[in-house]
Amino acid sequence: MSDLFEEDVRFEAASDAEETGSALILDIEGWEGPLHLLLHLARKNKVDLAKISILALAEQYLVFIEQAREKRLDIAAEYLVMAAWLAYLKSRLLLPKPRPESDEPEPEMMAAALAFRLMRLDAMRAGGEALYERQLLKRDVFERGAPEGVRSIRAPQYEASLFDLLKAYAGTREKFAFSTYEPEKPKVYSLEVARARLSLLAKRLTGWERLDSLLPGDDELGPDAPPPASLMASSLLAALEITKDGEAALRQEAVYGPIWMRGQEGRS
Amino acid sequence: MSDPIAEAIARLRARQGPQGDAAVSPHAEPSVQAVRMAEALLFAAAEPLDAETLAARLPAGTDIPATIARLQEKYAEAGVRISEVGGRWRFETAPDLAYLLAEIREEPKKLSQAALETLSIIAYHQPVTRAEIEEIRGVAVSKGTIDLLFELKWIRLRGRRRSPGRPVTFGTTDAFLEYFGLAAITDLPGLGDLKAAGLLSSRLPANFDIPDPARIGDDEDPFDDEDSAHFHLDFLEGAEEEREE
Amino acid sequence: MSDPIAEAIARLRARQGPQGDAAVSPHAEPSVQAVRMAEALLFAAAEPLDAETLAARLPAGTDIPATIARLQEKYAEAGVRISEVGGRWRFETAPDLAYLLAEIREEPKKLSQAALETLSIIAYHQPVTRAEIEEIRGVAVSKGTIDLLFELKWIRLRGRRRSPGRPVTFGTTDAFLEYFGLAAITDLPGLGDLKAAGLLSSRLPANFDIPDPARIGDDEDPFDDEDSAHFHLDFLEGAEEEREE
Repeated sequence: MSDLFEEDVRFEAASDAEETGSALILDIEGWEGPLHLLLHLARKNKVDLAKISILALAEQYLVFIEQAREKRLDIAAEYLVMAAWLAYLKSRLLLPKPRPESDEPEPEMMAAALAFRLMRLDAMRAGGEALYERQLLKRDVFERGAPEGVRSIRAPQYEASLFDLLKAYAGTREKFAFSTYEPEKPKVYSLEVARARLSLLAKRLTGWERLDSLLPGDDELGPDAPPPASLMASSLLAALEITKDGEAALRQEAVYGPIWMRGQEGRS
Repeated sequence: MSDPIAEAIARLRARQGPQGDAAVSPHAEPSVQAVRMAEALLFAAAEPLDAETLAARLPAGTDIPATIARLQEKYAEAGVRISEVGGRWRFETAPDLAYLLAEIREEPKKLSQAALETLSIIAYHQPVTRAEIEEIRGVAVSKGTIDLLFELKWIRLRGRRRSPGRPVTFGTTDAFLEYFGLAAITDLPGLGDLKAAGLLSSRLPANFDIPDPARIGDDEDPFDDEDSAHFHLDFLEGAEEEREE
Repeated sequence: MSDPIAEAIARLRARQGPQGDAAVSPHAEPSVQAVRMAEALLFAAAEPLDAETLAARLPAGTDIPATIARLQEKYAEAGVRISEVGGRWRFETAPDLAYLLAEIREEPKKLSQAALETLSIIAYHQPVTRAEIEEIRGVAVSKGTIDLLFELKWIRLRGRRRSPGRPVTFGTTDAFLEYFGLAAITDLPGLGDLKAAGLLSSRLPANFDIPDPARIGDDEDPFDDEDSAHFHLDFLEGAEEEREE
């Protein structure tokens, strides 16, 4: 077949993996996105995120992605976008100071913004963890086991939140939407049916007959009759097939002219 | 309910207990910590606790009756007290304060699924007629459901549809907005929001839509307040008829 | 775990309250009976009680904060204590005795990293839109995450941002405060520090006027500012269309 090339690639990849089996194992799925991967890399450096060198971080990220690509790991597009952006940022940062006139923001600014985003994500993570350090209900502190039922005077009388309401609405509408939505099946005269029918007809044909006069009529097809175009197309294809198999003969005298069919046995 | 004399005797007995048994029992006076522990256990327990249960949790060798007696003493003048029921102990409200609780014991009720569905359809599709609600839900709307929503003051009559039979239309009230924490009816999440929140499948048919609750029904004659009062009666009659159709 | 300094300050504040207000407020020192009544109510309560509820049940003119402060003092060393959650008060067991209650102790289901981050972002940045959560995390929020937080009743829909597209906003609930033992949302750990560091803006600070890598759709050159603005509009229009479908 023609996909030899692809097989080749797979083969190479397999042998690569064998040879470099002990190499760094890359688990790109371990991070939720490029920002999480960057944060992980920054963390590994054990430096203050506020003072981190974005240049060094960009370098590490690019190396990581490069390694991952060599291993032909599936890398989500967003990781590659970040890689492209970091490569660009890196080149901008490395340019000599007096830069050409440009509308683009200063690379230091872009680096600072990235550092800010990392710090913010890190802070949110820490915030989440700090919540679980608190005295949690039913883990560290417990309410009265047998309360006598006193409630706030403003406590809602019904346990119904906006979320419950939306869930009820979405559920109702969805149930209805799916139960009534049935894509209409295209009505097609199948090739198999046409062929079986024509090959039967061909045996009985004694002379040339116009193909369109041999098409099934409404009485034969019932109320769900496929459109005439489909009848014609399938019948013509079926006629060609049975002709090829020697069951019938076809002829057309002019372009767009009528097509004639005759059974082979009917030839004298 | 409570018998002050029996209580006093119990308290006395509890207090005397350790003294009386002093020769037999090696128990020391209960420690402050043991008393705190018993207090927390009795508080958090869903049912009265017996001496064995307490003994199993408190430091080994703790004198349980003495510990209970300590607690009873501590709470003698408080708003709650430790009472004994069938040889087990529990916290309960001081009997003279029972009246405080009398009127306010109320379990939050769960709104029925039918009521939630009906209410949500009214919120999104208002102004909406009863027949339309039934069409969307695929089942009849019971009078009880509509009545409950009226009683909760979450829905109101908005007007009459300009269509044959001039059916009344429903809408939500300010109380509805307040209860569900919405600043305005237009704050109800739209189709995109519901999909984003995972409430609606993202593979809905293309013609699926959600009405904009902010739209003003221009095919209805709104009630003013006075009409509203008049029509309430009409509505009830009308609704009956509609159902019987 | 517990912050004794914050606690001490809270207690002090509660205690100082009535004194500081003495000139203004006609409230007398809470009577012994009022304190007993508050004690009974809080003990019997099925949920944390607010000042309004207590005021409605206690003798007219009772100084509620002073009453609570009295009770907090009384229970300072006990096996149970009074804590403030979401601006309301409840009795709960002393945290050092949690081990005793091991049997009824629920090991909190560990939230996934994604859910924990999302919860934290909603708590610190509320009201916050989905797009803002995604910007902070650098990845799309999966449906299951928001749904889970809703099911836990820790987040709620707050309303819609008054901005183009009117995206819905999320915030935390009272149940969130009660579960994590927060007196108010302003008691979130480190809130002040994060604020001071400027980390609580969901958008980048104004001086970071830069293209945002997370916003770039395909492999294309970074936007300059103008493109960025266009893209933003495109995005919003897209969102509009989706909603109207």
